[in-house]
Amino acid sequence: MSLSDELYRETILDHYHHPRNRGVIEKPSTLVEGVNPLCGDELTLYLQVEDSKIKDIKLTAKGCSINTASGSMMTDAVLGQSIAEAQKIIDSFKHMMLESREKDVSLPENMEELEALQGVKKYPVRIKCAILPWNTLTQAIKNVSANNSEKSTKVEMS
Amino acid sequence: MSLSDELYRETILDHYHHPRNRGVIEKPSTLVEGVNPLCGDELTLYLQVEDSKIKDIKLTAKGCSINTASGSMMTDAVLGQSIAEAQKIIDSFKHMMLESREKDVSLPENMEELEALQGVKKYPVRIKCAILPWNTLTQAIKNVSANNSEKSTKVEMS
Amino acid sequence: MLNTNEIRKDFPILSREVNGKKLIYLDNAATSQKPIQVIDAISDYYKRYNANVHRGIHTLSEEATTAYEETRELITDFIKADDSKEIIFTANATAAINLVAFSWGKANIKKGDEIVLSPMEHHSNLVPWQMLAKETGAKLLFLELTEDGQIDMESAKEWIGPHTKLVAITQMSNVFGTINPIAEIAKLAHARGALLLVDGAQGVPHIPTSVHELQCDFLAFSMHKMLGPTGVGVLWAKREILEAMPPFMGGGDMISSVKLTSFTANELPWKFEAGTPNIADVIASGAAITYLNKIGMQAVREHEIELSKYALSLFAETSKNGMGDDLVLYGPLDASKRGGVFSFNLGDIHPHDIGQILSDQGVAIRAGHHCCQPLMNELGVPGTARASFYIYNTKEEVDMLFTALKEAKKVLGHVSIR
Amino acid sequence: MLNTNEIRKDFPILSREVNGKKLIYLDNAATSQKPIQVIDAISDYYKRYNANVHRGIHTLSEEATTAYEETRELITDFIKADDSKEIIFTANATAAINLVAFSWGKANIKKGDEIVLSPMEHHSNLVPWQMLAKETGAKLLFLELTEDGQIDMESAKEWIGPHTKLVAITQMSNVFGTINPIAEIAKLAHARGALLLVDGAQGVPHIPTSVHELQCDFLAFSMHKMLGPTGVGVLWAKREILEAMPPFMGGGDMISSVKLTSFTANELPWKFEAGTPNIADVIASGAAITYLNKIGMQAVREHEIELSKYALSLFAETSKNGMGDDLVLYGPLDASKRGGVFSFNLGDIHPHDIGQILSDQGVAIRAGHHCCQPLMNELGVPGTARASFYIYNTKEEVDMLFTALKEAKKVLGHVSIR
Ligand SMILES: Cc1ncc(COP(=O)(O)O)c(C=O)c1O
Ligand SMILES: Cc1ncc(COP(=O)(O)O)c(C=O)c1O
Repeated sequence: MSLSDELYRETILDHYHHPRNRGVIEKPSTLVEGVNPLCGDELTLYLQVEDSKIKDIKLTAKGCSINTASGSMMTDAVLGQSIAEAQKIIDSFKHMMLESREKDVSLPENMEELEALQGVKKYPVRIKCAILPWNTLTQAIKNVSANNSEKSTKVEMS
Repeated sequence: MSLSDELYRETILDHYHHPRNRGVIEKPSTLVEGVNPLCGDELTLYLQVEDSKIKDIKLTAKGCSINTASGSMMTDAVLGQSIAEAQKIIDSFKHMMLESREKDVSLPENMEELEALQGVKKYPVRIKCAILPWNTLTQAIKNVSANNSEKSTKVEMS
Repeated sequence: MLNTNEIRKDFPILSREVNGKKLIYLDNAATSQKPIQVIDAISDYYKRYNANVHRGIHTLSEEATTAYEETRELITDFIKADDSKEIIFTANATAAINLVAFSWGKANIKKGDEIVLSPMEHHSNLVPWQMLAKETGAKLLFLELTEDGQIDMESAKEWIGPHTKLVAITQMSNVFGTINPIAEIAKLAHARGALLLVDGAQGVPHIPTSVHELQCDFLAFSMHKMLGPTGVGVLWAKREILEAMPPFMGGGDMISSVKLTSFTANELPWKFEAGTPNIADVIASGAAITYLNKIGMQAVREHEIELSKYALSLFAETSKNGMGDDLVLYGPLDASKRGGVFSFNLGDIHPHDIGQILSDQGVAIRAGHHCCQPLMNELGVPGTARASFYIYNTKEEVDMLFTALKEAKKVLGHVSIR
Repeated sequence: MLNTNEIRKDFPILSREVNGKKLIYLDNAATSQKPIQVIDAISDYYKRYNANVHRGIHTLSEEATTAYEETRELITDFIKADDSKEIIFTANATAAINLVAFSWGKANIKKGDEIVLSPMEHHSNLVPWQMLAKETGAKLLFLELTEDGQIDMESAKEWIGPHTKLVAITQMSNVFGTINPIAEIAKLAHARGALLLVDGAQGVPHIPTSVHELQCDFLAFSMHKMLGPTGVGVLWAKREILEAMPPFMGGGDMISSVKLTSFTANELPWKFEAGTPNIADVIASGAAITYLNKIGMQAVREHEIELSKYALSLFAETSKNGMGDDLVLYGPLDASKRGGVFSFNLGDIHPHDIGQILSDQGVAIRAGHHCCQPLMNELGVPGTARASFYIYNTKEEVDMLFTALKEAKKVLGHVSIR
């Protein structure tokens, strides 16, 4: 097929069919749920932070291909990074998706894979699908930074 | 001028400039006010009935040309008639203005002058201006028939 | 079947290409396309006799007023109402229902009263009653549904009771396509002294509709779903009910006389039409009604039954279509009990993904909750994909839908278990 | 002056004849005519990308949504607002004001509170407050007017007091043409902790408008008076005020999530846009704004000052025009203090008769109370005749108005004293 090339690139389909870091962490530093009531996307993010480093990250999710692929790529991108570095990646990604009009934005090195998600920008209604995991991660990092022991923070997109 | 021919015929203008039966009756059988709040037309109708005959009828009015002319023609038409005859004239006139689509409607004899008001039918918003005096007269006849001594019945068009 | 070849010529958009493919428009439950007669009615109005209506003395205003009021007559006849004074123009069906909630509702609903709805109601026939219930202390009750998406009439007999003041039900579901037994429900409501509001947003465009046969008290619908322009809704209600209702919005045109601190409302129907109405679109709505009258609503219904039977047969043969058991269709399987609205899911694939891949093939369907979130919860899905038909759709287009679905399955199927 | 020759070519209706005469359209305060760019934007939408907006995945829906939201951006800039989330689309200016009365009003106005208005308010900025006052027990206060139809600012200082919760004033009078000193009134209102609503139905189409300069809290206007189609009103309000306001109408699109018996409202601006919006006309409203931007609102204003000066000079020379003292003009005589709206009476002749005779000569003016009955009472007249200008009107047309008035006087003048 000639179509959906932009949106359903190899990379995205690969992450959709084989999402990375699926599952749960038994005793995470924090756990955050993210939902988008409008389209029904739901995910739970488990974050394990040690010495300000993302030691482990896991996701369980029920959502569309964009949401699933975006979450999967995100876990790949931030696993092993410092909290500060992860926050930088989040910021660049959201900038790429929400602000920048040009094709070429500067993502941190080795993050080029995330560019695959740029195709989503042509479909405004679906940008939120791509963003949800990242907003959920932002909240998780906030929880950890604030030493927030609350285990069930919730992020809602609208 | 080529225009307004239909609406502003000689007859109408004549009645507008020289309204018949203007004035008041000191001790009328009944007195009815008619108003059309939408365009500000206002009139007071005085009716003197003896032996079921319209002995005298007078109008004071503040309104547009159509309203004035229609009222003036009406007084001419019913003065001296029996109540029953007057009611027939009212009915034929309202039928001509509101129902009939054809040009030639059968008005009672000698009432052909009223046909001049048919031009108004081309202007739906102004039909009410022509009808107001007639609705007021209907109410006056009702008052008299019901031996209604109330002197200030009010008719409101909307 | 209708002569779709001829009909399609009247719809300029149908010759458009999307993503290099011919447009196959199957999102009619969201909004219908418009024939050139309707489009031209709008241009013609603006090019020849645009003016504000009512009380205007000049020629353009007379012409605009006459054309505007003519649509009211056309709609009166279209739904077999007795009196054009019973036809109120609003912004859409939603505004029509809100008008009833704000005006009739606040005047008549008290604490402890019950409003009976169904779980298949569109948010527009649900949220206004939630708001009214919250403000007045009334209770909302919900009828039950059968497995195949019909109203369980036993539950109706049970729930419509002595405290019921209003029953508000959709004529046809925008998810299941179910055509509800309105007249039967009307009898239950009236036996309890309750009124019946019918959400005709899906029904009126597709089924010959008579307010007498429905035996309803209120009927609300939207012209944009029946060949008309966006921006026009209709509320019909029985004259004596409308007469007794207080005005809703205040402003120009809805008054008879105004003093500094008080006003007298205008007579029907203008009492409920505040401010400059959507003149051009009301006039063009008349052109839409005329178009539908020319075809005949019975023929429209028959065409959709044909298409529905065909679609149902294809859904039934899913295995032949290579979809295995993945393809789940919601709603009644009997074409005589439903309109041409088909909601379905394809395995674990998110409806948005189905919608997107179909769109890339030129097939426009809707995906999501269809403004029926409570129903989606009941079905246990985040949403559905939905294809919906109208007078210009053909069996070939239904075929294309299934071809596109196969493609979607190929691209997105076989998701690893999560 | 504007290049009216060029501009007129864009307005198909202006080459129309009425009663065998060239149309001279001077009823712009009621509704403006539309340039071909706006008319074409509507046809183009229906011919190419008609679809329901928001949440639609398919291409047409994406295109329609983008175009619909683009108008919001254009309007944001047009009135110098900060944020397109502050722009709410309604059915007309009347609905925009009612939205404030129903939502903000009911949540914030209590018994004993005062709402300050002027006697020159249009019914649409009067009746909603009468209704709110009646429901809540609030009081309406009315500013005083000077002889020439301006707000007496001394009375404003007096009446806007500690109990004032809202001041609602028109930016420009649709009877007198008076442009009110909104920013001054805003300061008085804000000093008392009251909010200011501006009825911009007449102002926004004719005067360069900035919500920051006006210093208002709410601004309502109608696109049909500014080259746009019928069926689109705009409400602007400060974001924090809108955020705090409860939703008005309930239904599709205005929700974020819905359960059977409760809902969560959507974020701004959709929270206040229930049901399918008037998509085509909102998009065409964007074309109207683009047209006005191309000309420039400053140039529009200057053109109208020119025409107004010319009209004022003709009114001043009534004797030359053969009208003696019969011609009575209302409103300010200084063109810098007024827009191009001229209300007048001609002796005892009823305004409807003036309107009719002018119409027969092709001159379209309005006659009646102009939805300002209390003001007519104050003036002691049943109504007035009203001529109002816009970008395509010329001095020659103003001349024609006076020629036609002479004719009216000839036909209907010399009424015997009654
Ligand atoms: C000053 C003023 N306010 C409000 C309105 C109401 O506008 P609309 O009828 O478009 O709601 C008008 C126009 O009729 C007006 O002139
Ligand atoms: C069943 C039903 N009711 C109500 C509506 C609301 O119609 P509108 O959005 O035109 O107000 C719709 C359409 O979206 C519908 O399908």
